[in-house]
Amino acid sequence: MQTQNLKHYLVKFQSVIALLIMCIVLSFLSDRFLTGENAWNVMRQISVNVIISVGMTLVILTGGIDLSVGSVLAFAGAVTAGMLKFGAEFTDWDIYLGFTLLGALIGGILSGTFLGWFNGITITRFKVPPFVATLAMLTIARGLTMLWTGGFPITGLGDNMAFIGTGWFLGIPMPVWISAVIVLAAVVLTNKTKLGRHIYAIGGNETAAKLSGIKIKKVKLIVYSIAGALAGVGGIIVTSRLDSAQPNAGFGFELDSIAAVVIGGTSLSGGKGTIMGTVQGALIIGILNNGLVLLNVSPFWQQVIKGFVILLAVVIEKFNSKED
Amino acid sequence: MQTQNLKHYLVKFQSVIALLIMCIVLSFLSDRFLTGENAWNVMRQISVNVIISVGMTLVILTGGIDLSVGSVLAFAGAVTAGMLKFGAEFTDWDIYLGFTLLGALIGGILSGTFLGWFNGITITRFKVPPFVATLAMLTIARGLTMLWTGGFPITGLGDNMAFIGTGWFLGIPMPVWISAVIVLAAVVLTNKTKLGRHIYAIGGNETAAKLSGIKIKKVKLIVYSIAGALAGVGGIIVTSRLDSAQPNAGFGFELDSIAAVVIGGTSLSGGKGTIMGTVQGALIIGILNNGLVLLNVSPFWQQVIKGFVILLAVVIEKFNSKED
Amino acid sequence: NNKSKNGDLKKMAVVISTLNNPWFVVLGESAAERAQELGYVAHIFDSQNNSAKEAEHFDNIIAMGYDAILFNPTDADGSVLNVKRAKEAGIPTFCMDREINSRDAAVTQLLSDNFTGCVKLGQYFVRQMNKKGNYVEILGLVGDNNTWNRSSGFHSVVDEFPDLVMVAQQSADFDRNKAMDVMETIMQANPDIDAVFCGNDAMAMGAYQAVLAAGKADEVKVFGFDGARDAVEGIADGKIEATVMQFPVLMSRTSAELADQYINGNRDFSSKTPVEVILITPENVKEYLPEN
Amino acid sequence: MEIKNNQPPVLEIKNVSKDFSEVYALKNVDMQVFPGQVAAVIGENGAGKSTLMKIISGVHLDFEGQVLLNGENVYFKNPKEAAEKGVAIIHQELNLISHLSITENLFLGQELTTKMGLLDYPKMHRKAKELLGRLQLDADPRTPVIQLRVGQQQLVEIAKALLLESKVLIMDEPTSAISDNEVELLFRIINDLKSKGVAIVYISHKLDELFKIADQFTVLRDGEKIGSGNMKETSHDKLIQMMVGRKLTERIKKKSALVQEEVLRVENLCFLNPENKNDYLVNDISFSLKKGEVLGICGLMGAGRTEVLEAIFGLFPKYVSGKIYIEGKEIRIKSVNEAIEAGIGLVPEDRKLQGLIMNMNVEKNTSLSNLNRISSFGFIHKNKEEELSKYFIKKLNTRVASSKMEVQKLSGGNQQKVVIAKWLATNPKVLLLDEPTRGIDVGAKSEIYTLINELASQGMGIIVVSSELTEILAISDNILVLSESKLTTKLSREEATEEVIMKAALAEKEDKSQKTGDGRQETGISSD
Ligand SMILES: Nc1ncnc2c1ncn2[C@@H]1O[C@H](COP(=O)(O)OP(=O)(O)OP(=O)(O)O)[C@@H](O)[C@H]1O
Ligand SMILES: Nc1ncnc2c1ncn2[C@@H]1O[C@H](COP(=O)(O)OP(=O)(O)OP(=O)(O)O)[C@@H](O)[C@H]1O
Ligand SMILES: [Mg+2]
Ligand SMILES: [Mg+2]
Repeated sequence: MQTQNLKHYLVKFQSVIALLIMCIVLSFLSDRFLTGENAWNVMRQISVNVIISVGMTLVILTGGIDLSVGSVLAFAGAVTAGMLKFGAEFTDWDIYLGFTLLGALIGGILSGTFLGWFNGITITRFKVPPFVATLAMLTIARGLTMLWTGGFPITGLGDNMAFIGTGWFLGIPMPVWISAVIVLAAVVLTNKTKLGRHIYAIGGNETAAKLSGIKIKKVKLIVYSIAGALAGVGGIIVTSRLDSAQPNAGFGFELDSIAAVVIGGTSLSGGKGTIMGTVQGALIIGILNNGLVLLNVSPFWQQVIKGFVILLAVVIEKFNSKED
Repeated sequence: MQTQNLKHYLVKFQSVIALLIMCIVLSFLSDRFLTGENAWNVMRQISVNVIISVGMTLVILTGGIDLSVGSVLAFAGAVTAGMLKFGAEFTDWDIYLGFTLLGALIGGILSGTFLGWFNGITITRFKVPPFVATLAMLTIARGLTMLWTGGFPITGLGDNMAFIGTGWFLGIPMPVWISAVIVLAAVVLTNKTKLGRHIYAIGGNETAAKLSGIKIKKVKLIVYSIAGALAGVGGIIVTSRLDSAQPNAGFGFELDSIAAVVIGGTSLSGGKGTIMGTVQGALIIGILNNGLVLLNVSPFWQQVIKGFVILLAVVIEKFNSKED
Repeated sequence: NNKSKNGDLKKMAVVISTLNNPWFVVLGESAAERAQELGYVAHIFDSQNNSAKEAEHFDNIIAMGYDAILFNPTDADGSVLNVKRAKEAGIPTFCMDREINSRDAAVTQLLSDNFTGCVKLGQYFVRQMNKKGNYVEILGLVGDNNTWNRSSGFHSVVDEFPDLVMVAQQSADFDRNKAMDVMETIMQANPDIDAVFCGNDAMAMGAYQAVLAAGKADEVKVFGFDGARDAVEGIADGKIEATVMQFPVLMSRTSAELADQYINGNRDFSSKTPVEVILITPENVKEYLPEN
Repeated sequence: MEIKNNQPPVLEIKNVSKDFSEVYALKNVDMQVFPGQVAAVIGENGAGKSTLMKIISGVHLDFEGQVLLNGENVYFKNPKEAAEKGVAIIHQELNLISHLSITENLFLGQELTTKMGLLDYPKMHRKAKELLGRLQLDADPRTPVIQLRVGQQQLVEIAKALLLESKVLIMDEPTSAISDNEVELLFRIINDLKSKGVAIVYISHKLDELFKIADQFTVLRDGEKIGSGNMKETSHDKLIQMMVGRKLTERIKKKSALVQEEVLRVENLCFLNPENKNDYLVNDISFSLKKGEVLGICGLMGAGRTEVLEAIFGLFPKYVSGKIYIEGKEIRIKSVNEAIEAGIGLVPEDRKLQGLIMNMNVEKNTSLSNLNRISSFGFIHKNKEEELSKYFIKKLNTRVASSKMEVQKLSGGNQQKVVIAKWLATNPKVLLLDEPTRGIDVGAKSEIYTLINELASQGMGIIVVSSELTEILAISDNILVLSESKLTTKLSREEATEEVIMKAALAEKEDKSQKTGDGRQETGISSD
């Protein structure tokens, strides 16, 4: 019973082990690695990936996937910046609406939520496979962003906006606060709420979930909307950090995000995985990126090494959890 | 019985319908669309996607995925070009090896095969999920390409090499010949051979396949190697067409390729789908790209329209096959 | 004196927008090379055309206490905050090739002016075309401001001539392969094209391959931008009509030298240091062939 | 025959029809269910029993006819609504989410929450524990159901329905995966529910069970109601005749054609538990099998019967030790392939998960383990393949529209025949059958028995694992009884009776509980 318990804990914290090994190796290789400053650095750098990966985790837990997060992020960032800077003008009615920062933020998040909801609709109502539906949204949202910005970045958003991405609060960077709150909320959502149970159930066995009276469509719609909303939050942070909404922001983020989720132990077929696993996955990727730069590895070699370390991290995890 | 048969045919050719609708609409919108010349144009343009998507189909049929095709393509192209142009020099032994075109081609394909085989090894022996294994290879192969080329294109490969990508034979462009031969071989492989049957069986139900005595690991290893080899062929064609091996060739090809497979009706969970479906999927994407440029749609709108047409194509297919 | 307080060599960071394009590889490598010649440790950071990635690099560079940054920004606006942060941390930044929209953030900006370069190219284009004909424009990444700087420089001249008709304007993402595909298709829709203007040389080479394959190499004039090696050779061989040479090596070596001067106490820099761009045509191509 | 009853029915079905794209699954079916009584629904595989139940419980929405609950016309839009109105169902297929815990599965869709809207785990665990106690399922409610064996999962499924405290409880083959021990337990629970006035609709292919528990019956054949009445007024044979529309030949006891030639010998077979190095799933088992012998293996749920077969079949070579001889020659089996080459075939326990590629057709499933034989240079001869499957369709009397039909569209019995055909096609010397008649109707069952006899008489050695004692007793020449992964008794057909077997099956268990001082009695064992 005793050894059983120990084993249980080892398995539970398997991905922490991969993480620890990485940290130990890195702190031997670079004395810069284990400094407080660098720690905040890493945390701030991964915060956007963590935020969108939380949404991605929920989506993947239901057995779906969301390839559109990067584009939705760009769109929401552009909407926020546009609203903040130019307001909304309806020339036909001679109406001009200015927005407060809060208004613009809400607008940005809502626009992300809307695109996520649209994903949900195509998936649940029109039965388009999630991969195709969100792949289509990947190009649609990118196109919309280009149309909205005309291909030019929107800049000069003011200090208040900049605070969200670059400010500190109680000694902790704002993006880290935001991602921490979102992670906490998602942990509660997945572990302690009905919706969370239903998400796992749908991913585990959709037929069984349906027969148990779970409203599959509604749950999926909510999940894709959440993913969109969180991509929106990510877009706001990216925009704020750069003081500029870039039309090609978030390019390729979907792969980083899915990588974080999968390295964190969530199964792509759904029903199995945790938010904290995803956070660890994002940490592994973030620390890896940080470490390779700290060690001044040449950019070409970085890619090769990064690939092998990701492989290694997953193999270590597997090895630990083999007994499962 | 009669109506049954009719229905059967309708379902069988469901994705052809989406294709037909697209062609009809386009030929009304542009008188240039339905010309023989443009037809060859489209076929030539999709040939590389068709070739790598054949490999992708096999991988997806086994229930896996291959995100590394684009990078492997770039690597194989660079290897071919490098061998052709510089040969292999072993300064330590004072040996210089020049390569014939054929030698270089074989070298390129073998290098692709090797990377694919490596994917297979990490997946089958180290039990890394295909998504992660090939994601790692995506960065590894890109890094290797950068290292091999130093970040510079290798150009000036000669007319013989150029013939592969730009030549015509019996009135048909060479890349179309090559892709046609590969498609044909793959159709035979999937429909007529033991290996093909085993691929479907593994994707359909891996446990049952194992209990039926199928060597899961071996089959997967072969399939990922084939995918790598075909990415290699694709790399050679791209290189030949441009008379230059670009280190960033094939960037983002994985999504195009998976899109072709999924739009072609192959299920991402494996066991269901056909090579011809994939060809149709690639055609849908290719015709769409071609049509939007022919109509000179603004690049911003192109992305939005492309997304919606892909959605529409899949919805039409679904609608037709509902009766199934 | 190139030693820092604890005796290590001083360090320069070279932040490059992307290493996925040989032009920038040259820019980055020659900057690093020159810095090393001057006795510094130099490291290259690849922003992968991603402003967020670039911001991460700046965080790391600041944390690691570099002494200067030789910077090729991803974006004129999106990169400003990064440079400001470095400035606050006491690290001077020298912009290369691409501009940032701030007069005082960077110590100086060494720029080859995309707009002006394309104005020159446009003027040559008009002359070669005898002020009339159908042409195609192939844009780079539509979300990239270089794309638009080049495009608007070109159009500021060419749009004055009503007989020069742009029959198609499409994007090929600065990619050789995509440019070839796009050009092939455009030629299907428009059989009589006289010229194509491409936002960089990679796309120009791709467009040339398409024109060549269609057997129209003699009819269609191809114009590029960058001064990439194969494009310059292409001009000498009569494949490409003209390109605009930027001098990445000159620009990056100069920026390393200026950074060295700054570290050694010189504070006298103007906010912009223009680096000449030169129109390359068959007349002057000999001087710029790689052999020379 | 009409059902006589003084009470009004709680549930009434009138004129219900249902078609699946032009194929009728039900035609004008009527049925009545009374409070405090068990109504049995019987019929061959594919007769439409499950379909009818799915209509009642709100799974299938488009059908013709009426469903009346307490005399009122009802139309459930989904299973949840049906449950809320008091109609609960235990589906034929297991419908559990494997990675969720027992508690989470039990409360799925009806979770208990605290005032803050968060899940109230302590309360749910408590209720779950209580319920599991009632079913004598000794498992922590926090255990993920994937760690339970099929039988235990079935019990969880039953518990899930009990939780609803419904007025009408539908049980679609609840006993197909559990052994006699648990069946007894279930019956006591059913009796308990009956006394509380709950109406139960009960589907089973095990007719003996029905005579024990049911009050009325309804027989379906090809989607039509053939008859109904009180159980007391009918007999085994009458029911069978109604179901299949013909008289079944009595179960043939095979002529003992035993030769002494040994085909398989197993010595000291051990199977180490991959998760626990101190535990054996199969502990030092030796036996031998003669040509033409049918060897039955029985034991309680979890006794390790499946593992014996899997160990022989080379599924877990890393964890298996011991010697295996085929026709006197020792062979080392390190993979399924080698087992097949050595002449062993395994018809696995779960045909859906382990036996068949559900979206492949009959032909391709049949040939899956035999592709070498029907191909040259790696190319499959399609006509040989078709021939092969047609031969077995005929030989096993498999009911299919064509050999090109996808197996997922076949009824359970016919699916099972396809799995058997796949292994017969490999021409095995030894055939291992794990629960070969699970969820199969009497007609198909007797056909499979006949087939087993026939194969044996042709000289094949056959091992059958089954949870049904009557089945084991009917077909085996010799019987092995396992208990707690050890072999406790070997019996010949003459020696074997249900009492002897049950006693042997419990041997180790009792031994253990005495040793550990755990006084908990294994209850519910009664043999009759
Ligand atoms: N979803 C479906 N689509 C098409 N046909 C179906 C479907 N479900 C059931 N059928 C068909 O309806 C008929 C009745 O099936 P049903 O499952 O009700 O049989 P059953 O009496 O429960 O058989 P068993 O004893 O094997 O469980 C069968 O012919 C079956 O093939
Ligand atoms: N998935 C599993 N996880 C943990 N233990 C298992 C698992 N499967 C089997 N076991 C263990 O193996 C033993 C034998 O199980 P097995 O399923 O072979 O029994 P069986 O006699 O075939 O019963 P059944 O009627 O369920 O098929 C059990 O005691 C159980 O402890
Ligand atoms: Mg049924
Ligand atoms: Mg068993």
